[in-house]
Amino acid sequence: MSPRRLDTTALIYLALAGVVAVGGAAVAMDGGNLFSTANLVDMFTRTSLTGFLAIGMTLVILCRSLDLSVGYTAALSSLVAATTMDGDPGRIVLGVAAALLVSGLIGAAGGAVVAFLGVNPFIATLGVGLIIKGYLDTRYKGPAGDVPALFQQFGYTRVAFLPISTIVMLALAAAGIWFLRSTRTGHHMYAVGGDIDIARMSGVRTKRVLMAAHVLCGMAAGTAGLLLAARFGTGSAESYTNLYELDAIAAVVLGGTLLLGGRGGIAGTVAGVLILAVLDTVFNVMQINPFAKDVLRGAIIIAAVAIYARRQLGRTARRPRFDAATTGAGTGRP
Amino acid sequence: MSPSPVLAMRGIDKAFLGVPVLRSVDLDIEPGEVHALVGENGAGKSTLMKILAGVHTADAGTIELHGRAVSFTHPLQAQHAGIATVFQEFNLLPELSVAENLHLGREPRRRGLIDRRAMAERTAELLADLGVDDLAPAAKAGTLSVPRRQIVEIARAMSQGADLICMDEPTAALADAEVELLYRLVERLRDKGVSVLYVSHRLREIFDLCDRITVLKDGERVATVDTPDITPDELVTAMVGRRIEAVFPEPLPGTETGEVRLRVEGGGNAHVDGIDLEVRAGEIVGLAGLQGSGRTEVAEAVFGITPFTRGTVAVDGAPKRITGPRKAIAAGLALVTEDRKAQGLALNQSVKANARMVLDANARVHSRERLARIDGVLSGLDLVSQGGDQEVQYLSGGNQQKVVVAKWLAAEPGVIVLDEPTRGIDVGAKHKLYSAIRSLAAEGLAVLLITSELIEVIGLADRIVVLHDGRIAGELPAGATEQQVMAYATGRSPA
Amino acid sequence: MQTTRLALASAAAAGLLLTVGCTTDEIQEPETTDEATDAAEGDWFVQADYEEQLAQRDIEPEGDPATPWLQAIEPEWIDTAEFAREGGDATVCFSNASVSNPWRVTGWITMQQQVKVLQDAGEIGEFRHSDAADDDEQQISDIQAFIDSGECDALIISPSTTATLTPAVEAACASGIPVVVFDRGVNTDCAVTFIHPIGGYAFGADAAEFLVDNLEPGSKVLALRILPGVDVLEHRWAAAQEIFGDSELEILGDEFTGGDAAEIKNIVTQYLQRGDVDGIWMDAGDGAVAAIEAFEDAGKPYPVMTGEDELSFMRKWKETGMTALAPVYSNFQWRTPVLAATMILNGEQVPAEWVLPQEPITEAELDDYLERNADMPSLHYAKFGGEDLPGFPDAWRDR
Amino acid sequence: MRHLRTASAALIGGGTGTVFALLAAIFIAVAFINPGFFEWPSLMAFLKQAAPLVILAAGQYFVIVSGNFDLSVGALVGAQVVIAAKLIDGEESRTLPVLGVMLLFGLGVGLVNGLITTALKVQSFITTLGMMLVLYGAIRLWTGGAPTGSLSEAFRGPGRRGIEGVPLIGEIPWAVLIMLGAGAAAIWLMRTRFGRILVATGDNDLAAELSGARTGTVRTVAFVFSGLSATVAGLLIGGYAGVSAQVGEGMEFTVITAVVLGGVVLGGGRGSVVAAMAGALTLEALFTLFNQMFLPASIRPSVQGAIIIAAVAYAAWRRTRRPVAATATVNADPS
Repeated sequence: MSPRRLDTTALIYLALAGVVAVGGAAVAMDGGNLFSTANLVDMFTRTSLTGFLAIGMTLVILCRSLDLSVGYTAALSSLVAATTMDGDPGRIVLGVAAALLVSGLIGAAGGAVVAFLGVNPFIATLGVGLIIKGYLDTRYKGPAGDVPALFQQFGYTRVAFLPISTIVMLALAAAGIWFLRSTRTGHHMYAVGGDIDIARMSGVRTKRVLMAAHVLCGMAAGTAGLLLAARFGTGSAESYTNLYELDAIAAVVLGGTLLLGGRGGIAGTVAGVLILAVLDTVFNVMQINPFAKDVLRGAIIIAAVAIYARRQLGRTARRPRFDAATTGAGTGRP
Repeated sequence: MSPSPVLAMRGIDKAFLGVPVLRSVDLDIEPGEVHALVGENGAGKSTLMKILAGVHTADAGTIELHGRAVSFTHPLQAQHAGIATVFQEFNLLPELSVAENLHLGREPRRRGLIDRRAMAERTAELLADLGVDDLAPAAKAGTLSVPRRQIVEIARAMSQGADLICMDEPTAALADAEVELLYRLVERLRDKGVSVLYVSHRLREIFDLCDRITVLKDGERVATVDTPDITPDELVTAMVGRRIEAVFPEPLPGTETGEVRLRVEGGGNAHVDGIDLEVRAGEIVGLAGLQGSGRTEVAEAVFGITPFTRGTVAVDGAPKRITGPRKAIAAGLALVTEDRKAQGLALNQSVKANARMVLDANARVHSRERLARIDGVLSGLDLVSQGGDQEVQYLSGGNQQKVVVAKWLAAEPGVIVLDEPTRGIDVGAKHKLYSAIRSLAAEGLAVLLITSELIEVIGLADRIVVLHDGRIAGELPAGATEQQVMAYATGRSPA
Repeated sequence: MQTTRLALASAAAAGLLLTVGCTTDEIQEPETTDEATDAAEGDWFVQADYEEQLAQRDIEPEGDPATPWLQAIEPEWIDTAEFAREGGDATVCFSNASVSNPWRVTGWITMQQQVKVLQDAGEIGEFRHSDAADDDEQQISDIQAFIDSGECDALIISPSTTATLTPAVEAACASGIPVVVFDRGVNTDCAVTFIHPIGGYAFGADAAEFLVDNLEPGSKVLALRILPGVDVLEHRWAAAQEIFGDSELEILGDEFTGGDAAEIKNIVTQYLQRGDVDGIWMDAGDGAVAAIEAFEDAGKPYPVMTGEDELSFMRKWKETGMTALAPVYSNFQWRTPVLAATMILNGEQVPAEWVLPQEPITEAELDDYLERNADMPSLHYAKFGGEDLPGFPDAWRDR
Repeated sequence: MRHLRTASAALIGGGTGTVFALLAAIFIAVAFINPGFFEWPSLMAFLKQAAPLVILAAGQYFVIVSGNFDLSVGALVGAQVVIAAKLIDGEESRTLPVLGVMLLFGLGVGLVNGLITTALKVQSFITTLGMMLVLYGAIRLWTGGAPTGSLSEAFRGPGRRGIEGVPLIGEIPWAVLIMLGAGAAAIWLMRTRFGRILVATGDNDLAAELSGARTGTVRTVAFVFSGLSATVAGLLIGGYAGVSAQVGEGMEFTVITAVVLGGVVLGGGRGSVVAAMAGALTLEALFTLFNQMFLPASIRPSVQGAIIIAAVAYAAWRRTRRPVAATATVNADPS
């Protein structure tokens, strides 16, 4: 939008280019080709799931909130979709609707606890996640439901090297960018995350905006659950064990969205997701030990954010006193 | 009185957790009038204003707008009803552009979507209408200077199409020249038939601008008068309930100007340059200048926040390299910062915890004796609180400022730099602070007083150093006139 | 502006691609097996499978007992000539669910050692593997990546979860390369061979029968389980419930422990505070020692107990002399898939379903197995079956 | 005496009352179901189980009150146990040197967390999330995927054994004594200049910095204490239950939950260390209650989640409606 935001987003895409270049070179030295169709497909496939989750997560983080329940929401959504569809292609629409409805409601529940009960989002959504986990463990003793082949296309079909799921994810990202820029609710997310008191004083219905972010985040997680169902051919409660929420948060932060809210956007998040996907593919192609992968991922996430932080420092140095003033205004009110 | 006031508040009561803050307050505002709301801090001005703005809801009483009863539970309702409020704290989002800030919560829409073109156009029109032509609608608020942010705030209030604009201490952060711009804005509003409720501690502005004055005291309305019918002295008396003979206390007997405690020679960094400064024990040196002239930057350089990169600093004759607050404190310096909430206090902590913060943080100045003396320091400043365990967030602005001063005095510094110590403080508290500054000098401290209120520098300082554009423009002795200071401050030589 | 342009660009790129061409990884309508239906209902107990597994325990497997990883119970040999490949040095790919527990770590080392032997023999050229860290979605991508690379001559899959990997395995089969599935199965028989020990029912039944046989009627038994929802583990418990249901043992409770030793000790300690526990049934050996220690620390007599062939448990068993059994989920099965893959690539017959023997370690065999594994770390599995591999013992000992 | 009074003031005031009420309610419920729980041996066993979490909560409190998170503690606890097992490898004589290595490692991890967060200005959530991944991977890389080696009897002593033959009580576990010692040290630390500056930093780091506080240093030290607490917790858990592959998994979320349950506000500047430790005790008591109630294992997370949300929401609600006694004077401007 403004020159500065462009800079940040540009920087992240530059980082992405760097990761692609370094990864490509490393793979090439290893005698492979990172840009072979197979590897490109792999890379893009890996973006879809984290992408859905991270797009939703971007919204809540922009509002200075957080959602640690998305992994559980996605798992539940996959089950709701698969059991509703029950192998009947005629029930696909119903299944999708049911999954999105349930995940939206979960988002709403988390959002309500955050917005109306004033519970810190970390705890609120961790709690919501635990509640879903208990339900999943009690109700479903493993995979359940049956996804018709037609809907499995969502997980397996691709156009050249772009999987349909990735295209849908990118479309959702574009919609999200448009939403943040062109709708009031979306635009107000920046205000709520920037300073909720100022936003409220300006007449922004902050609770409604927070709720919207959480509901949308829940529905994005629901979409991720649909993808899981399409990929698995069934619903799986076990998927919550994979800590998808942390992947999503890492992607959002890698994408330059401030964990404290108010700055960033979905364009950056997409780059963050891509960075993680490229790393995964590179690690896979190079047959990196799975434990070394964790080490590298952790180190790269920290390093990238440290680099952004450096830039952030440079920025604040140019206007050191205003931040102080706004922080004061934000925290000073009892 | 005209039969149909814009606003009629009747019998407004408000209590917080059982503590009454407003008691049966009445307020009438006529169309196109500038109405001053004055009173000491804690008198209930801000609360009344927040009730008007829909931030708080009154416990009892009625509010009528244009003769129609209204009640607000959300700021948006107040805005829709035509009441706009410019709060004391900056209410702009640094990450949003001027245009986005101006329209926050009321973005123009086309087919349900934000119409950014319309937003930019309206912003440009609005700023032009206010006579501001060098403010880009796309600029991020975070990149603007303080007065410009103030302008955006007022423009926002105007853009709401309000027929009543409430301004809470609009000039608190403005230097005198910028106040002129505000005067023009207010007069423009009056010309358009917009009413203004003007909350200020600055008597001069009240008498310059306002048509009528309502005085609050201890949550009750004392009087509403036409401005010509009252003198500044009478007004102050009405507010505090007693007559203040002279606004500025005389130096205390026994105050002696001693050795040079702080000396800066040729100090310079990215913001200021050529700073030569000397403050002696028992001396109050005023540092004057317009907003942006480098007043605060000098204080921050002396205190090592953004240290001098050129020149030398000596404290009590010994050269010091002050590269950070810790070094400054070890050298015996203290800095009461401009923004006490953001820079001075840990608001969730107790009075006592705040008062001992400097001692706790610096082993070099920490001692049991000094800790033991903190209670004395606090009571010496007339701090009104429920005791040392009360959290400072529940104190009034003046009392908060006393806690900040106490925290520095606890460390028994030799030099104290006061940056806008009276900002946002009521007249009574100001007077106590002036006395406190005098007694600091009497105790042999070297005081460097930074303030944007010329009258304070003139009334208190033994010498006045005037900055212009990051450099020292000139130095004036005590008894200088406002004109002389302004001349240096605006880069001219005094005649 | 930038962001919108970017979004537009991606949309345009997507549109362009649509015109370029459309590919779909083949999806076959899954053959709805009994298992799938049952899983969908969340009921883990299938009477027929249960009975079959219990019966298989008593069937003499074909093949040399010295190489149990090549034995098979009632094999139905199928012809693999269509996959025969000349010249050796095949590229074998392996999609591993994870190495997130000691059982899988042990097996993974064994497999790598077996691969080394086959590589030295010129059977296998390159051995590629991917690790999905227990993430089904990740493993689907891993499998796809192997297929898409077009460089795998054979694909071995150790599925992370039974039902969820089915579509991906079907896609792998459809790609025309021979697919070998082992450990957990999938709901399709498209793989050339599915290698597994007898199974979870047999494991759970071995353990439960041991408790029934060694405890007085009316004795109290505590069941410790790792996680809900994992089929191989659920089958163990389902079989145990079946057997306990017909016995006169009192089941105090079944608790999920996450395999965490501290959690196990907490739970057992709390049960012991409330009364005696005479027997412990576990669905896996992880943390079994902690359960035993809880009895020691509470000053209670040792229970009759079933764990697993994890050495820490077996050593504690030996040390305490308690009445115990180590049911086995044959770890040596990790050797079989690579051997099977080379057999298939050589056009040799393999069993369509390769059921490996699975026998618990009894007190009589305890000393023998402890001695054979004397150098091994405590989280090693006794029936790992790699003693004859050249890397033994260093590869398992010095990890 | 004065300490006692301050401690009791800390117990009642500051929005932390909720956790003590909750703890009492849980204990009453446990007493109803199983009166035997309050006999010394089972009470001691309970405290022994709770000790690692309580100690972790104290460590996490330092980090949280200074305005940060430490998500790496779970992985660090696991790493410490695995390091101990691998290095000791059953040799009694190695116990002490290995304890020294663990201590250095714990301090080192805390230091790195602290320095990355304060010097490189990386948000602690990300720093410690990254550290969690690094530790998880590195330790498995080092041991080839599953823990190897074994612990010595001496190492296991503190977590498993105790002083026997104490009249009335029977056995006092070392873990309980270590917990009390660590708790006392934490309380003492919060009363020192360091503790005060730590809270002030969490509340308003700019004000603290301008008052001469070394905010980066105290925050780093807070991380070091967290690393230290994870080391002690690792010693106790390893001692209590021996080495297993899953040690420490998920503990970071449990301990943060515990601290928040104690009324400590994420974001810093509010809450007491006593209440944080009480939060840990409450959570452990809750798990015990579940067990006593024979609540099906699978539904427990739901109940836990609901109780946590309710407790934190209640505390938040109370904060906005403070009792009159704790509010402003008439003179104070409530705006």
